[in-house]
Amino acid sequence: MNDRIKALYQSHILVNAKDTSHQGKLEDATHVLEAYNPMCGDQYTVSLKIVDDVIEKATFDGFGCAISKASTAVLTKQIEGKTLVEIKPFIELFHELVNELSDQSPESLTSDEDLLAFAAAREFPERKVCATLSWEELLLSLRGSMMK
Amino acid sequence: MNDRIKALYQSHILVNAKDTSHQGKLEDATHVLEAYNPMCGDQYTVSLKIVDDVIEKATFDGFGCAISKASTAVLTKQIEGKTLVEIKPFIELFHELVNELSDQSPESLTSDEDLLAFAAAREFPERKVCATLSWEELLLSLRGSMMK
Amino acid sequence: MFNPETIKQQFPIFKQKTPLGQDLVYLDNAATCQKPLAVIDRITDFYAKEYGTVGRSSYWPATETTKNYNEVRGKVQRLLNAAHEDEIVFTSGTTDAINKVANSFLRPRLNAGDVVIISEMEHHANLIPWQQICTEKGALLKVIPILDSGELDYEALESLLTNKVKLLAVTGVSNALGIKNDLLRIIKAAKGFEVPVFIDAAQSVAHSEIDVVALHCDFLVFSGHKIYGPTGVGVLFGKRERLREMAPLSYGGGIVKEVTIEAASFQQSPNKHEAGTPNIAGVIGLGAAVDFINEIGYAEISAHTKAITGYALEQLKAMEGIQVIGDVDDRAPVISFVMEGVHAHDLSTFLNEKGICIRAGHHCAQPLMHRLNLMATARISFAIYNTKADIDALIIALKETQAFLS
Amino acid sequence: MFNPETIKQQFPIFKQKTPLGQDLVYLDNAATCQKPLAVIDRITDFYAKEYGTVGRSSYWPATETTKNYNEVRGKVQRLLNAAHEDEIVFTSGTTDAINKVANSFLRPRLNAGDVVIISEMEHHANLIPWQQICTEKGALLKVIPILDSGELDYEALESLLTNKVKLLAVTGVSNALGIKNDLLRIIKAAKGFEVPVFIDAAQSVAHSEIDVVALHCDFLVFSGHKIYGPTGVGVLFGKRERLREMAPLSYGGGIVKEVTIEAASFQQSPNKHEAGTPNIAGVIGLGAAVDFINEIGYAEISAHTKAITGYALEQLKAMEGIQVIGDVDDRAPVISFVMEGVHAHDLSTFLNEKGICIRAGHHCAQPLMHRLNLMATARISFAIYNTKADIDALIIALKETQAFLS
Ligand SMILES: Cc1ncc(COP(=O)(O)O)c(C=O)c1O
Ligand SMILES: Cc1ncc(COP(=O)(O)O)c(C=O)c1O
Repeated sequence: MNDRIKALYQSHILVNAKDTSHQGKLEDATHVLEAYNPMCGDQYTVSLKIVDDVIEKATFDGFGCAISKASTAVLTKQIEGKTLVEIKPFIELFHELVNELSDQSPESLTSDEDLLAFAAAREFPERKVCATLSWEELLLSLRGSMMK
Repeated sequence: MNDRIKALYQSHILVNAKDTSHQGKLEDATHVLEAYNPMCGDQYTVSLKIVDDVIEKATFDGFGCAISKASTAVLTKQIEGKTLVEIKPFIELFHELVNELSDQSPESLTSDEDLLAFAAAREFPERKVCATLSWEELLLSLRGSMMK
Repeated sequence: MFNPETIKQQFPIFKQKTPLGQDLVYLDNAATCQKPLAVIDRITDFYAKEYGTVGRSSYWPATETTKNYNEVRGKVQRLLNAAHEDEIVFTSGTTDAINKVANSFLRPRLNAGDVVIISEMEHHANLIPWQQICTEKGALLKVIPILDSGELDYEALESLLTNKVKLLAVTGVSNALGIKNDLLRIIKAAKGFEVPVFIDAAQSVAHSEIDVVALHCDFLVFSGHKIYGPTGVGVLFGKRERLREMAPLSYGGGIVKEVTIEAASFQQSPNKHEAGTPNIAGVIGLGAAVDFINEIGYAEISAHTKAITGYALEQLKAMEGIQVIGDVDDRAPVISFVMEGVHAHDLSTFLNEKGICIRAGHHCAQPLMHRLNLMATARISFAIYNTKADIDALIIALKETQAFLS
Repeated sequence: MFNPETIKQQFPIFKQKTPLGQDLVYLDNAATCQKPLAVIDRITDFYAKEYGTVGRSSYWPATETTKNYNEVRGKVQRLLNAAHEDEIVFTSGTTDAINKVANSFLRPRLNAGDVVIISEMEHHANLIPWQQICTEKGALLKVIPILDSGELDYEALESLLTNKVKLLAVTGVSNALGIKNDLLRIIKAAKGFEVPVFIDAAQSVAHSEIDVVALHCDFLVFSGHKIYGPTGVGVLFGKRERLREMAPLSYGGGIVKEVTIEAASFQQSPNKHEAGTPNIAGVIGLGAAVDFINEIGYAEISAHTKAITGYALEQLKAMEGIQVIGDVDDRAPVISFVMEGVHAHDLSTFLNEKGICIRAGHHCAQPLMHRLNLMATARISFAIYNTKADIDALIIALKETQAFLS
């Protein structure tokens, strides 16, 4: 295996893809999102429990490639405890991290290793959509009804 | 003007294209054919008076290029007096005369100069359709109801 | 400085003689244009070095192909000044685009008694698709008539507009006569009745700048092969909301979200409208054609073809027995004429002996020809590589033909 | 003697390394095939030396182009063993051909309560166009189910056939699994009820001889780009009487007899069905692709791809954690498999690092995947230039990926 591909699938991503700590459905979910990529069939259901504009709990269910699974796992882990206002810049940061056209180095954006791992997607623009699948869906929901 | 094109438009064709002797409609026509080339818009009405399977009179009306006009004029002139049985091989001879793939020399097919003039169309396959327009229509009619 | 001779050198076909040993004088550009080396090479390189499919792969060369394919969308967007990249859909040509909009936009929106407006000078491609759906639905196809000059009767248009009109489809330029239509005026009138407007720009894009935002048209279509690009590719511009509300232009792979035997749901435009494997090489070659146009610039292109057209008109009008069809001050680089006593087809055959290519016939505009009482005309049309020398050769050959035939 | 290495040398893309410095191992031939030099050169020569439009001109190069274009019709006729040249219509691809037959043949003949039959293994292109028209008309789309082996349930087909069935559309080969259908059996059953049969031969023509007379099908379609030809061109074979009785596939120039604002009358097929400027370079390139196939011959082609397929199956089945989908003795050169614990998309990204191109996903056959309870598979598919060395490289890379990812 060469370095490029090792970087993409470095242990953080493989570990997160197998991390089941945030898998499942929330009985008391206030919001349920469907993230779906029709091109490849990857599909995740993200359950959120939002109380007073704070995401108290987040879990996911579904299937897809290692990248989309890991990124959904990281998303659900890291948004817990954040307010709705905090989430938008957080998602934008993630998008910047995987954006192959960005002029900002990944390290200047974050020092969180779970997030940094996805910066390798800059080398694989066709997989960016895997990395951002659930993040994008959450952003769309924020723009839509969720913020009201 | 080069020889190729001179041959195509040699005096026989130009003269026949301007020959009005068989132009017009027959008052006592027994059959009226419409020869039409949708690609270029050439259109002739050929009127025939057929009595006892003999073409007693043939005239035409319409417009089109010099080749189609001359060939229609020659057709109407030469079929007068022929029986329906004689016409089919006559039309086939004409087709052979203008067929660029024919292995028979024009001179071996006929010595009639009005007909021979069209052999130059062998050099201009895209104009063959002009030369055979009315002839083809007559052949179709023979195959159809006319022979019965 | 702009020099058509150096431009001509970029088109390989002019490097050789015709089979009869003549220089090629190509004057049928309204039918299709010759291709510059840059376009030919782009296609060759694509097939020889980086060929792959688009849209659904994570391997080279398909990733490279997908990137290049989508870049052309951006190029076309900028060429037409469209507001969004997703307003550009690739089709296989103008005819294809018109048929698809007729099926997918007009058919479900047209009811008995409704009206579709076209003009009397339309190419059959911008007439029959609408006509057939009107017949199917019991709707009326109404026509903006032309004046004797060949120009549209704009006042008549105003009297045709009502709330019953579901579409107005009109060409930017008459392919048969070279008449330019006042699209701004037409579209403004149509918008007064909220009528969607469809522009056939097949004869426009090669020669003049187009701005779909300024025009405010709902749809605009053209073909790659008439703008120095490959065959088998065309463009449909559609306003974002139009493309979103329409059913897919055709159905197949690459456009769906979910499919069961019972039903299918679709992605958003432009994906939604590009079912199946597109003409990838065609789109990539089209990108090279757009680059070619941009490198010269519309200012130069328009000025040059206008100058050639003016020169040709002058020469033709100075000849006896030649009648130019259509009486307008400003025309696109397309001229139709008749030579007294000589049928256009015979003329074309004669000119071919001199290496000169012209078009003869009804130019797929039978209703227009009928209106003008013409059976066939000879048509010459110009592109960026035509020179005054081409016109001089034409005029000499016309005179010779006249002497011989008439 | 047949030698895939010398064949490979005829395909320029294999002369270079991938951007990552690997030899290209192209195993996505069911999506699209690479192009031999003969095809690329033919297209280049066409554009550079003899480019013109087709069908209505009396000047060189258009006369030459028209001749060459129509010669390809004869080549395709012979390739399919069609009875008449006018049974061959050029389209812009398989998807395009299916949509057009759906619009122009099926739509006017389908009434509420009628039935259209397809199979459970169809590509979306041979499903959604029929589905949408069934929905529009209140007709029923019924499905020949598959058995667990992946094969069609031919007995179930027999129970679906009634006098209400207006069309049966089925693929020759499943693009997702490589399963071959017994077309003779299907068509014979359909003919018992006088049901017109439409064959999607997109996955068939590259690898095996087709004889439309022996098959007795009414329609058969395929794409040029999957048989070593250019993008943007496809073929619709239709029985003469079918093509004659159908409305034009689309409307525009070159297909009409007479046109007024009110109505249009049309020429006979094939002209009638080829409105507008076709993909001329595409058709001419397709002719070169047919020549390429004929030069090697179907006997060699079938034998070679069969051997490679057998070898690949053997190697795959010998691996732990690999499950080949579909359990049949004889398959087309297409194999779908899943690797335990590794998603097909990740696998494809890994293999790309080795220069190996495979397809991952649902292969535009969602109902089939659903039936098989699969979300995505990895698919490899072979062409005449693939070698055992390609398979060996694949197997090594699969093992490495497995070690790293699962
Ligand atoms: C069985 C089958 N049908 C139809 C198609 C669609 O072909 P195209 O994309 O060339 O229109 C394909 C190829 O993707 C196929 O494999
Ligand atoms: C005004 C106009 N519309 C439509 C068309 C049809 O274009 P295409 O044949 O490329 O589909 C043409 C060209 O022939 C044209 O000149």
